[in-house]
Amino acid sequence: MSVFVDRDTKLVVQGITGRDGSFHTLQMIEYGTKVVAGVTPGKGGQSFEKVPIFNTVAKAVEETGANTSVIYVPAAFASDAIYEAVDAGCRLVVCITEGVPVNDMTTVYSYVKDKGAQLIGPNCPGLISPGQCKVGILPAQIHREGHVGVVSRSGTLTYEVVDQLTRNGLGQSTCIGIGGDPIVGTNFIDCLKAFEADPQTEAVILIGEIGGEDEEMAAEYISRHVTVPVVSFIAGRTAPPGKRMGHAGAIVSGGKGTAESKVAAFEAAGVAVAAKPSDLVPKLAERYEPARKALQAG
Amino acid sequence: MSVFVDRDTKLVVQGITGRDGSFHTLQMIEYGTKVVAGVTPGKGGQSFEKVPIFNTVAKAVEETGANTSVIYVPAAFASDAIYEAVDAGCRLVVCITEGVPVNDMTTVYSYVKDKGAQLIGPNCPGLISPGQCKVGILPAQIHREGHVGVVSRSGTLTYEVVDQLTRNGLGQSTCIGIGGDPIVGTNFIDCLKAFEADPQTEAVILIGEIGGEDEEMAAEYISRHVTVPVVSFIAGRTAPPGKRMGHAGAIVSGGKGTAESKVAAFEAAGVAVAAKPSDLVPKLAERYEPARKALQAG
Amino acid sequence: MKVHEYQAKELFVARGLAVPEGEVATTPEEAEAIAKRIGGMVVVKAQVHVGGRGKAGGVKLAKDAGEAKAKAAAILGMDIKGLTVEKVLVTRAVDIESEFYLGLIMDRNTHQPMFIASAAGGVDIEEVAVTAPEKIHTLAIDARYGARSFQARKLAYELTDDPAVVKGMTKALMTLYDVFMASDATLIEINPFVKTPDGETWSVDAKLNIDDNALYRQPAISAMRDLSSEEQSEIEAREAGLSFVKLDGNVGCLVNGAGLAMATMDLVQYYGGMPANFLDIGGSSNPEKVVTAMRIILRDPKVKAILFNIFGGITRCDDVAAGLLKATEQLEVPVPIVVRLTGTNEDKAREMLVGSSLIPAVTMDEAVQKALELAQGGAQ
Amino acid sequence: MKVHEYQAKELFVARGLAVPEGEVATTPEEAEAIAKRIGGMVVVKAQVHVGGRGKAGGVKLAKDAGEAKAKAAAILGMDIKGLTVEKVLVTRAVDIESEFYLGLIMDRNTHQPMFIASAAGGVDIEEVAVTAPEKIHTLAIDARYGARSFQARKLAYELTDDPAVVKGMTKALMTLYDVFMASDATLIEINPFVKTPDGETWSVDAKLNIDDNALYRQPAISAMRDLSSEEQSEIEAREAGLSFVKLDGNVGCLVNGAGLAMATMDLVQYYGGMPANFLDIGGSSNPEKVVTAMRIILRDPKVKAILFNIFGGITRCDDVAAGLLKATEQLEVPVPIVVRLTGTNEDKAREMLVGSSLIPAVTMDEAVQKALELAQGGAQ
Repeated sequence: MSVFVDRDTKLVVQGITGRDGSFHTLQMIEYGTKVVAGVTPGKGGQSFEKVPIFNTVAKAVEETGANTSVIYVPAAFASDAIYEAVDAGCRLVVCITEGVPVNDMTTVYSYVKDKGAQLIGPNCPGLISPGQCKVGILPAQIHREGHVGVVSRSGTLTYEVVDQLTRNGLGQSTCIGIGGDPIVGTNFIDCLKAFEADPQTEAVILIGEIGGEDEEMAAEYISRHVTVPVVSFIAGRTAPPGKRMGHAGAIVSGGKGTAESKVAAFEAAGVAVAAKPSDLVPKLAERYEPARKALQAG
Repeated sequence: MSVFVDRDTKLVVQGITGRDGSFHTLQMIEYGTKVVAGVTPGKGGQSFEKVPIFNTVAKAVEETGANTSVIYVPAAFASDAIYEAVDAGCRLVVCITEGVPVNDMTTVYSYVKDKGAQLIGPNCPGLISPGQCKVGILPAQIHREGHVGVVSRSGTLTYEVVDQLTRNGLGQSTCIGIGGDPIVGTNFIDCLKAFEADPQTEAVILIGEIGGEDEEMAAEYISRHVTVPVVSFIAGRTAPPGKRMGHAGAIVSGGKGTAESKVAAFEAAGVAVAAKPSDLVPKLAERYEPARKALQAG
Repeated sequence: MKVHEYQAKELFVARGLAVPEGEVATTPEEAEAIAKRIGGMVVVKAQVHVGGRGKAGGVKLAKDAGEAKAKAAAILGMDIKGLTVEKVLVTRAVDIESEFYLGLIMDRNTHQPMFIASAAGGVDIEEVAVTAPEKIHTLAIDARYGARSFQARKLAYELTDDPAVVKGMTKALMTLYDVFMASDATLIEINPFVKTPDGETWSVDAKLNIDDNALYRQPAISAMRDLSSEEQSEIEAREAGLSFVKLDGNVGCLVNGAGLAMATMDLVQYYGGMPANFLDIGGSSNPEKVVTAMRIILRDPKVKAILFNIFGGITRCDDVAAGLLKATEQLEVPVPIVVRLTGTNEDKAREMLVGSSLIPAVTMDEAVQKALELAQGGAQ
Repeated sequence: MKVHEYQAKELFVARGLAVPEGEVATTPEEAEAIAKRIGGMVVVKAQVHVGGRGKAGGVKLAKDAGEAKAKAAAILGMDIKGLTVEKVLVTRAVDIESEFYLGLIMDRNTHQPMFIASAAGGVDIEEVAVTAPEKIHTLAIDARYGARSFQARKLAYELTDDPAVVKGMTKALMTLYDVFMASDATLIEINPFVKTPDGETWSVDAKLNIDDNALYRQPAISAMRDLSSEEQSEIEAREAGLSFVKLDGNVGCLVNGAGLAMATMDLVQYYGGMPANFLDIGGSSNPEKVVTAMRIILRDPKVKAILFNIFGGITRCDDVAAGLLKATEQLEVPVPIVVRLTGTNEDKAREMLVGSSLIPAVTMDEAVQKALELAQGGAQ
């Protein structure tokens, strides 16, 4: 199994001829992702590494049966690209682009929901179901197929954690970077729901950060609906209020979004919270037998 | 039975203290309609003919349990009034106001649909289920309780037809003026569906006019789903193309919306089309036994 | 309300959509000066609110300023379908390789604005719609989200594969949408939208109709109204709050309600006559409106009889009767008037009219037949 | 980006929302002239991008022009939380009977703009939210439909029963929404929104924060940026495309990725140290960025050690190493640098750094602990 992407994912790359788009298309193809089409307006009829290019996503979907889109276009065009992918019938849209105005995302969010599609991102590294499919920009080599689901608001911090899992012999079912913006298409709860329903996923690592209340809501959800063990880490415990920490969403303001609040919510929900990234695997080992064994073996 | 309005209708009047609103509120109360609340911002706490006035529809619904709203506010405020009524939980909203910009109605239409409410109008005379409830501005005295459903895009032409029905001893289940604007909340098909499902309604008179394709779509619908006899009249057979005939919707343009097309569609669907208003009852008599008997008796 | 080509183009330019440079002239000398400023070949185009001005000789090419002056002199003052040309647009001529139609209407079926586009531009699009409907491409826009670039681009790719044309067309379509929404339009068109042999794209002609109901919040657009381009009687009717359309017959019709007014017109023709007009006096029973309506109808010398058809629902019949009596006092009425008043307070109204010269009727059919008889009598 | 009070008020006025008349002054003389023009009592308000300027003495009442000059002289040049006051707004003083808070934010939970309003205005609204949450009224707006008058009115009636106040407040709320959407704001506030003893309503103070990601399409707003109101190093970082926040410690941090950068800061404190900054060099591995980042960090004299923590996913470790070597060549680096490079091409990077003065570390924990040791060593 795995969640959101797997061997049946047929991917169209929006912005395939751009600098990032072309680089990561190669990486994804190399990993085994079925990249069936690319879109760059004006370059329809050409191809990139044997992947046919179309002028519109609609045409790409029509001709290739693509069911998932990944977006590498500049920020000013990203919301339009999401609309286009959803309109063309993509069920899953992964928007890597960072710097999308949040104002654009309010209506995009409604549109995606209206049409029953799923958006991951924007400003996210994408997701990977190791051994099956990678969509986005995550470094494939640190991942290994297995049973731990990983979901995170950040990029490199997630790689750090995944790297530790893999080095300890703990593979992943799916790793999802949901993005660091205030409005993202998929939140922690969406991912937790999917992980809980996925037979492959036996434990979940959730990496949150300051800002918003997504972690608090996730904690509430976990206490009611999640049976697999969940271990978490919250970045930004020492960030001063009122200062935005890089991610557009990572800011403590109006007394909301503090790390304390998130840690407290998780602990109340029975979720172990690691004090530092390197504590995550040991914390996981306390509640997930394969992790305990792996640590002992390591 | 009857459709859309009946003895359980609890009405809130938006614009109750205006010239039209106050006049018609009295008329509706006199007819027996349960007018439970009025709304005029700034006059909350006052009352009009024992009907309590509120500042907002939300408050009116909360305090009185109103389930239906009728709108008599000026055109510039009408779309806001529709939003407010729907937002407050009214399931049926009847907008009498004429002159509402069509641009406003596109999003209003989506909003009403999103919320699962029903809008009748704008620019309509309202509706009446004789003997039970009147909402709008229709002249009550010409109506009589009975079994013919009437649906129409116009006002006085409908009164003309209803008058003939009543004079011939044929009462009505519900008479609905859907309004003469290009975008209205309820179309012929919505009404036909309701009439077909209503045990009280045994026959339907449909009064269309030039412009749009609502009649053509109704004809298609009738041929598939309507079992009660339907008789129709189309106004504007002799109107020149490109000229708007009063109603914002009554215009033949782009080769569409002609009377010929509508008449042909109805005839193809087995709907009798009267050549003139005074032929409607005789046409009805050809397919509806009570009408035949009434004509003979008359 | 209709907006002139040159005014619509100003709205395009304000949103960054380039149109061939041009200016409006009201005299041949002005046209000459504009043509000189532009340089090279120009087109002189009558600014009137009627279709088919090209066929009527209202659009002419001029190879230089002198010729522009001459053509402007020929076009200014010209009568096109009853309207006098008061203004011409003098604009740079562009070479045409291919012509497209781009438009946007308020679509009743989808309840949304809808793009209409075709690679068969430059000709009567309504004709194309009938003869070659497959050449018409449509795309409804969900106004909650607005038109999105990808939609305009998708539509453009249905008309052409040329990326440069797609780019220009996408911009033009997005501009059409913006102008349409911002000006409360019911119709907006660029026809033709042109590709030149050099691969440039230009919006060569423009048409824009505004929703009359929205004019109250469109002061800038309202100020564009050109009264010289409208029928005098229709202007007067609009100002009085009456819905009026002039027709060619001899039976003046005065009815309350648009549906009933159309049905009355239809009935006149059903019985072999011809209505002189469509006139809806609306729901109000203000006697002044009746007087104005009568005045407008009587201005048409062809009118041989007047037919009043009033169903008193909200409109009270006695009010209408009062207006009618007032009108016959104030105005000289040289033709017979047939009056059918039914509904609220009809008895009272009938009493009021006793002793007047007005001819009563009970049913619509009776009223129409009487009016026709009298009109034919008067025509003898 | 933050917009000054006087600039936000200009945006209100452009949309027809009246604010007490006022103008900006940069000298006491200008302030005097403005006060004279206004007449009567005025308020002199420091225009700086920090909260609590009132408590800091940056807002003063003046009974006439002479006093306005004196107060302006006192406020101009004043240091408020590290920022020098360069401008004051001189504005007509209004009598206050009651004060409201009106605001609009982009709400993450509803994914929509959300009104926040309270009858407890004029004070710290965040304080009210904690101590008396029942006094905070919120209303999320579905941006597809926009804010509707009835919503603003409904919200206003939750705060007051006075129809005149409701009317003014409805207008103010609608204006907030319009400005918010038109300027791509993340926060907009009127606090206090005031009712005078005469029953008038006035927007007395204004706050507006803009989404940095949308500035590319907000030329007019971008032009409002006041560089004098910002930290020099943060300006430089922004121009180089770096995310940088100055903090108070002595360990300079240079990390790729915001989450990892926060986690690194947290780890420094976990081990008992204090970071000098938050700095995310982003996904690109452009060596120039590394040089700029180093330069910014080194400008802070408190920095006693620098900690590089790079997880090479897309960022290639060898690229970062190249930038790092270049930076150490170009800049004088008086403090030790601990480098932890892991992920893509980490072996290659490690080879490149052999022989340099850089101190390598394998794990985050090791890197942080080494940096702390060195920083404490340097502090001795």
